[in-house]
Amino acid sequence: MRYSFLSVLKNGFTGQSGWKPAWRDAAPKPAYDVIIVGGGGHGLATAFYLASEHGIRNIAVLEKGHIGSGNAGRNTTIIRSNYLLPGNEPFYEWSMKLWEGLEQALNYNAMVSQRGILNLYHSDAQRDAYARRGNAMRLAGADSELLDREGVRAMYPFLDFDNARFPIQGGLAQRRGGTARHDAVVWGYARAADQLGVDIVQNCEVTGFLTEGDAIVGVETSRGPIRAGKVGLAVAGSSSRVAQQAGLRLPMESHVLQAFVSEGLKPLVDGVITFGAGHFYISQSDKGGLVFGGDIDGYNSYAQRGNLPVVEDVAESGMALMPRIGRLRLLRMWGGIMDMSMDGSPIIDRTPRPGLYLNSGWCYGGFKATPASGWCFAHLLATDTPHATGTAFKLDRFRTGHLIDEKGVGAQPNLH
Amino acid sequence: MRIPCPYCGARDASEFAYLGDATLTRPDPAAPDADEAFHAYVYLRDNPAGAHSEWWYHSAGCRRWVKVARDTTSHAIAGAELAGGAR
Amino acid sequence: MTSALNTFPVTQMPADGRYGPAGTQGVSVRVFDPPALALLAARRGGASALTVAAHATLGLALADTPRLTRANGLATIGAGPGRWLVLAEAPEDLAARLAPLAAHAAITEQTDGYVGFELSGARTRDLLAKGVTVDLDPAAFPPGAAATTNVAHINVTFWREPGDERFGFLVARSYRVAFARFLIASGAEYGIAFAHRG
Amino acid sequence: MSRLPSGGRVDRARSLSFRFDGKTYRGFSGDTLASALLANQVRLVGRSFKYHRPRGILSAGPEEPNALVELRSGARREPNTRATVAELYDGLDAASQNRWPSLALDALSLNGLVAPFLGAGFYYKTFMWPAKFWESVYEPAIRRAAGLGRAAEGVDPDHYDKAHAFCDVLVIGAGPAGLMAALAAGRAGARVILADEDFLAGGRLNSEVARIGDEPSHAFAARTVAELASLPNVRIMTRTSVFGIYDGEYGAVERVSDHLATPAPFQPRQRLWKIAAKRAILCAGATERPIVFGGNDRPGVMLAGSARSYANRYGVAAGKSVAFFANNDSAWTSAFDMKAAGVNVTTLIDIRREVAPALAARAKALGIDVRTDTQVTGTTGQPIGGALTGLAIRTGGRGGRLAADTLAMSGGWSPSVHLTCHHGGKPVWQEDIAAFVPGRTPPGLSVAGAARGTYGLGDTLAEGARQGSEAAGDLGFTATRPDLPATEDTPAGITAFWHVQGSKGPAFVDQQNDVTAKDLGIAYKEGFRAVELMKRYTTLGMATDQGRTSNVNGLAIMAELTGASIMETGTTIFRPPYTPVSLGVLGGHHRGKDFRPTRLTPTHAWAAEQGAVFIETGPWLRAQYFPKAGETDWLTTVNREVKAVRASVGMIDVSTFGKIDLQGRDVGAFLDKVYINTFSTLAVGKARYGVMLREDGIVMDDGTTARLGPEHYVMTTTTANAVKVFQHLEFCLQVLWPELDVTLASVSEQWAQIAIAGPRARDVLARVVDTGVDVSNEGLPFMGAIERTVMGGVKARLFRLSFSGELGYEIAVPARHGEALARALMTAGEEFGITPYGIEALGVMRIEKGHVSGNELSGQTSAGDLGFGKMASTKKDYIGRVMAARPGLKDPDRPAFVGFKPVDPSQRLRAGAHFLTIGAPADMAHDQGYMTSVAHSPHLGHWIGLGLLKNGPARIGERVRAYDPVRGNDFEVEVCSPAFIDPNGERLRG
Ligand SMILES: Cc1cc2nc3c(=O)[nH]c(=O)nc-3n(C[C@H](O)[C@H](O)[C@H](O)COP(=O)(O)OP(=O)(O)OC[C@H]3O[C@@H](n4cnc5c(N)ncnc54)[C@H](O)[C@@H]3O)c2cc1C
Ligand SMILES: NC(=O)c1ccc[n+]([C@@H]2O[C@H](COP(=O)([O-])OP(=O)(O)OC[C@H]3O[C@@H](n4cnc5c(N)ncnc54)[C@H](O)[C@@H]3O)[C@@H](O)[C@H]2O)c1
Ligand SMILES: Cc1cc2nc3c(=O)[nH]c(=O)nc-3n(C[C@H](O)[C@H](O)[C@H](O)COP(=O)(O)O)c2cc1C
Ligand SMILES: [Zn+2]
Repeated sequence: MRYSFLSVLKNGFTGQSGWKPAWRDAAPKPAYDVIIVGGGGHGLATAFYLASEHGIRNIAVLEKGHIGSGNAGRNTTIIRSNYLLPGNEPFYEWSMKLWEGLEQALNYNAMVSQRGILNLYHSDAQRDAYARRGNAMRLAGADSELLDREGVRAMYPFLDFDNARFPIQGGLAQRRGGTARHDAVVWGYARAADQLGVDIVQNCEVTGFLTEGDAIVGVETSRGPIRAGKVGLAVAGSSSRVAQQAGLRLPMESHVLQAFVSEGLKPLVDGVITFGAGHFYISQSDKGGLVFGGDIDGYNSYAQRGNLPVVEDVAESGMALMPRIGRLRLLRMWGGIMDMSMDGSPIIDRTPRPGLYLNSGWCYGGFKATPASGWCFAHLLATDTPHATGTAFKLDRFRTGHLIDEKGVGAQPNLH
Repeated sequence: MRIPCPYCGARDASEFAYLGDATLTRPDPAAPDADEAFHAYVYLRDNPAGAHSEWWYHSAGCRRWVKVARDTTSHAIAGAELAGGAR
Repeated sequence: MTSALNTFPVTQMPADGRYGPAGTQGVSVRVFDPPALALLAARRGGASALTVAAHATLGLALADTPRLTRANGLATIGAGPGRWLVLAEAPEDLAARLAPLAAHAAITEQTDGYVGFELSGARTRDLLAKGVTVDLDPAAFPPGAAATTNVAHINVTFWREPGDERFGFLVARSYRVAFARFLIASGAEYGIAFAHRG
Repeated sequence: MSRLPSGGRVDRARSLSFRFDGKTYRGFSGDTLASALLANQVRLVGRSFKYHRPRGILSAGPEEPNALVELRSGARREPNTRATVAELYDGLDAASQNRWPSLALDALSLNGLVAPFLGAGFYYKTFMWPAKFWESVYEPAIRRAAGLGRAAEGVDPDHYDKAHAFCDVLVIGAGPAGLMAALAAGRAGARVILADEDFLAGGRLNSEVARIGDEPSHAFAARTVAELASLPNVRIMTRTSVFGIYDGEYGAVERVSDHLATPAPFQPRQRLWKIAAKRAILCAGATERPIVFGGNDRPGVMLAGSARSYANRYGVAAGKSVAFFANNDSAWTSAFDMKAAGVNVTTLIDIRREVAPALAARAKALGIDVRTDTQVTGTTGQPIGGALTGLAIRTGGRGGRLAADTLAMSGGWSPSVHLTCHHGGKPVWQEDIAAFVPGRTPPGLSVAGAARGTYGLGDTLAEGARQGSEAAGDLGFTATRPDLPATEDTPAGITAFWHVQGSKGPAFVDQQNDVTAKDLGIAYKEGFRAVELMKRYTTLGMATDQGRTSNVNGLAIMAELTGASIMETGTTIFRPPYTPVSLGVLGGHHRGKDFRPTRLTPTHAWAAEQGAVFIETGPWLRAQYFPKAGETDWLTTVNREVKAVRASVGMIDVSTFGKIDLQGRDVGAFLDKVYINTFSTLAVGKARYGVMLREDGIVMDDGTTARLGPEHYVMTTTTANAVKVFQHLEFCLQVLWPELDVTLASVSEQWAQIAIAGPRARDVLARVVDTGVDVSNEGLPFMGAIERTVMGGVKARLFRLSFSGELGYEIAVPARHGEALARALMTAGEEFGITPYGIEALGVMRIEKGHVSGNELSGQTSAGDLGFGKMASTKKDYIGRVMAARPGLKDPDRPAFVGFKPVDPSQRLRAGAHFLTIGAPADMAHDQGYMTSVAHSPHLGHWIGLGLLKNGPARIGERVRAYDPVRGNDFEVEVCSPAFIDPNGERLRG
């Protein structure tokens, strides 16, 4: 059923009685051409683009819980393409372009909202690093602006310009950055994929792999074995656990990242702001909650919850940056399990097991990648060659030394 | 999270720096397969959901590396010992 | 804002005097330069030999726990396995005095590395609760107990002195003003008196 | 007035004045804002989130979804404050929110008219055409209409604190269960903390009239609190909400002075407690549930137990004529209590066909009209403000009407299981009480009283006492259970019931977020049936009350739709905080300049005297430059400083470098393992520049290390990496090579270190060293390192090193003497015009000299990239060697370190510019590297730069484009050697 002005109007008059399930709650079939494991944004986008761009329709997305129950449903929704390194930047810019056409492509309002992102800098060295990044963005066709202190003040006069421990000197702005409504992205892809015939199978946990020799030919699940021509993993924080079932050890650790939302408020923060002298980033949802986060907790965890030191660190940074939020209240905090790769950049590649493909290593930044990740993973699954913008995301780059280390902290996931 | 430092007693995890998997051993750089072995040592991780042996450095306390047995699903800590034995 | 921190800059030690509401004084702080201070670190495998030698030559009882022990004008504070800070009560050539231990330990001059803070008064523990993540109940942290830890993002080594509510702190010199600010921010509520080398 | 003539725990002798929406009222000490408003017959208090429906006061506690106000004003404005827990103080000023122009007449209440179109999820289906209208038209309108209160207008003026507490037993909640638990553990001698978020301990004992032993419940509470207060091992913390259970600690917020107009001088507003408790007992009570029926959101519709609280605790009648609507016995007791307190209770409507005969008889005796087998199907209200005037009811199939200005409803009670879920525990459905009770609890936590589904008063007291003594007993205390006083039995019969089918008007499930039963129907139809999907699609339970009064009703309604059981349907997750917590308190005093501690160099005061401008470098404040009178821009100053150094002599404090003393037999061998070059062969009295890698082959840090004795080295690290390097070295020693005899000591704080540089540096040095110290070229040759005395007996370490490219020394003295050394050097150098310089000039000179620094040590560069390839020893293993040999790190196409100068010397170079081959398109594929550092070289008279360029060293002399669109620059530069000055080092060795 298409969403249109008319359909909304009609249902208004008929007591909202005409709506149909946004996607079918499919039962698994015995075999598919392609199985995508993981019903987060990436898995669903992959399925959608496999169907819409590559004409493959016999696809299942297997999700152990309900779709969007992983990181897609718990992230701070920031989208941007302000990356630095050549391996990354064109890919994220491609993602940005896909965001820009997403609502029309999906016939779903995912509230992609380009209200801008501003990364603050507090020293000359940081300014130059942002200039380097802003220039790299321009080289990739993205927009970027380097603002001075007054430029920042004009945007956000309520930041602490007068008494800061680390004075704000300026910021790198990407006006096309912003946020998208996280759950709606999941639902929109699911609905659009479903309409192209994709089976979305919830409450179906992959527990092992069907093999023929070295090759992967399907999966064992909590709802029985399912065969497949190809299997693609898009299980984010669970990557190591699932890959381990195929005998693979990944360059990955799972860490917890917390996020926070305040009570609802009248508009205060228009776009996204990131603090450059601590770990803190903030935006305001359309409902009015300030959505913010900071650093990962810094230890391996699958617990989907974090601890107070990071909560305090985030609040300290928030208060240092915008000291008028002291009387606002934190409403809820939660955690997600991050697939922290060893250089902080993702992997979209074949694996040593024929028939098994991997999409992971998104760290705390994969929401913005959702469209392009799905696009590139679909391309790889359909053609067995990497998409042009994702060629650097190789699994063997750690062996060859072609790392994509934006932060320059090396093989230490908790520092990325 | 409070880490039971064998020397200092239980302290908040924020006093420690985390390094991760403590089951890894630095390979012999002279071995013929040193490239492979170092790749595995530096990059590959079991990353288990459950019991995990891991390095924490008590940077704000005794400055000892502490090997902590912790469950990554519950964060429960089963024990901790100092690296390298007593000095 | 009624914060006492507004009364002095982040670049200067607070002036001697009282901070907080009139009429109350819960905590007194005395700031001092350690007369002499060194780090004694046992060499590889030498901890027990060092303990024996320290006892024999200087009468020092080096505890293998974070404790403070005193003998012959010296206090030793366990700072880690095989590591002790040795604090002299009066200025002296500590290096010379510790020299007999050199076979078993690395001795590193630290007299200038730290500034001392002595805290006392009825509300001392209430103040310290605001930064110290260690249980300071006398049952858990009796006189002589010591700890190295972070207080309000500042690394400190501290111990409890005998008698009522008296604690000694060693704070890295570059952090002394920051630590003083923590004390005043946390103690002003109870009234805090501040004095240098009092 | 609706204040009852007597009764309540308010202090009628202390009358307080307060304002709401600009009007002045009076209340009593002990009131909440809500009780005081009710006492003044203010019923319309707020507007709902989506439809801006008029709302009143639903509850008397933290579960309140409707009565949210902006408390205080200006920089102290606190939006979304629940009137039901805001303690009244004299001068309190509150305003309604989410309305315009006024609370009674709100323009956006028109949203209600289009409500049929605004069902759950409507956003997702619309606002897509035309695409660009989203950011410009639709979204701004949605954002303005959404939200609730407004943020404060300025910097929060109050002070906040954080503190740690330790105890044996933490008791959360001071109702009957908590009081008994604390008493049992406290009498046994355990260290007990009893925390309650209320300002009055006692929980429901203050709200319900019951006899405990021979005293009324509230008196029992007061007496027990007094006994607890007298025990030295018990600490009672009222106004303290335990908001979260983390690993090994409980988070709590104490509202130290929120009940005052402003905090007393030096008093914090709130305090964050981090409580490490060996055991905890959760005695958090239970929350009453509304019933879902048409028009159940009118001002005047209230929870029954809350209406009872108003009567008993505050001495306030919730209305003039009060009807009840319930499915359980507790509402009946509430009705009787209220009647006894003097409230006009008219009718008891119960959905049940039969109730306990004793209850019916009691009602009859009190003259209350009883309607069993009856449901409320709709409400009527006043035209303005909407306050309740009457009820539509249905008995069996027959409809009817009743007049009432207040409806006290009860759908049963939900135990406050929140905290038990913070470690992932899932509540379990208990059929007989129609409620979720705690499932697996966090380690060390047990649950007692209503929070566990134990509703009888006697049972509650007993359970609290038992758990208190058990907890103490487990911890080794000898505990006896306190005697249990006799109590009246409280009937708790219930028939599960969620919503009235076929009722008129929107039937609200989540009142704050305006989620109706119909919205749940839409979610069901569209497939959002899993509770978590239902929550996210409808926003049920996502408001400031986190669904305290709505979650169970919501999932029960969904369970009805799907035909699954309530247990199968399950709950959404409770997450911290249990109750919203201010950001101020979580930040404590770490804000403004105290966000992070400031580190001061040993010469800070001296530099300040010299007029230095300081700059934050990590935690340090360092002198950036030293402007002289008349110098108007920093470049003039820096140029002067650089020239002075190169012409004569200058000085700078370099104490911020990390300094590590290494002692032991194996230090040389150890350094060989951590540096790419060799140190074991270094002669005593000499220093060497070293580069260390991470194990992945990338450069970690650089610096000089000197050998002071056969078994004694001192290493310097960069300022930024001091901590990281120390930690790395300890890892190597403790984990990788514990057999090595090496001990480390950080001496960064012990030594003040001042660099002097320039052709006259030796002359200056000669004047501060003590007699007999030979600092001649022979006595202290280039890269020499010796220990001597200066300034008349002050121990010093003298190094002949240079970062600037000039003849240079670094003099380290014990930190206490740092300032004296600075002054002594100034005096000694006066004759040569010694010039203090800051880190800007230092940066200029190192760039002129082509030394790498932080910008080049980016964690992305290999030794080869930075031109250190030849330094790497091939004769030994060292950290990073194997991985540095990977093809990706050996690739000749990697950007490598070179210098740059502008082709047009008037051009200003900028770090961060990218390099492009001339004529190549400006795109990523043609990116050739970037400029890492730039400076204006007074020596050369133009800007110079350092950078990383593909194949750089082979391209010296070539021109490339320096592309810097973010600053509007795009011009040609010439690739050159990074050593702009004295490439052969003659100055150094001079
Ligand atoms: C708190 C937080 C904040 C974040 N903020 C941002 C941000 O602002 N911007 C940004 O770009 N990114 C952000 N991220 C990162 C982003 O959310 C993730 O990188 C991204 O969502 C990961 O891809 P995904 O959506 O496919 O993952 P997920 O949604 O996690 O999808 C993986 C799915 O796999 C399922 N699964 C796992 N194992 C199995 C199995 N064995 N069988 C079947 N199914 C399985 C899981 O249940 C899950 O639904 C944030 C993440 C978190 C946690
Ligand atoms: N008849 C019924 O159906 C019924 C149902 C429920 C309760 N009750 C009655 O309610 C009473 C229950 O006693 P109880 O002791 O279990 O609960 P209580 O409601 O009397 O006390 C709970 C206390 O815990 C505090 N609290 C809750 N969460 C907190 C937190 N996170 N931090 C700090 N404080 C917190 C509350 O402020 C309150 O004072 C009994 O009198 C019982 O008869 C009756
Ligand atoms: C962008 C964003 C906004 C959110 N806004 C709210 C909110 O307004 N109210 C709320 O209760 N939770 C909000 N949440 C948090 C969710 O309730 C939930 O905690 C989160 O998605 C993680 O799921 P979990 O807690 O069920 O594990 C928000 C989450 C995100 C990612
Ligand atoms: Zn320790």
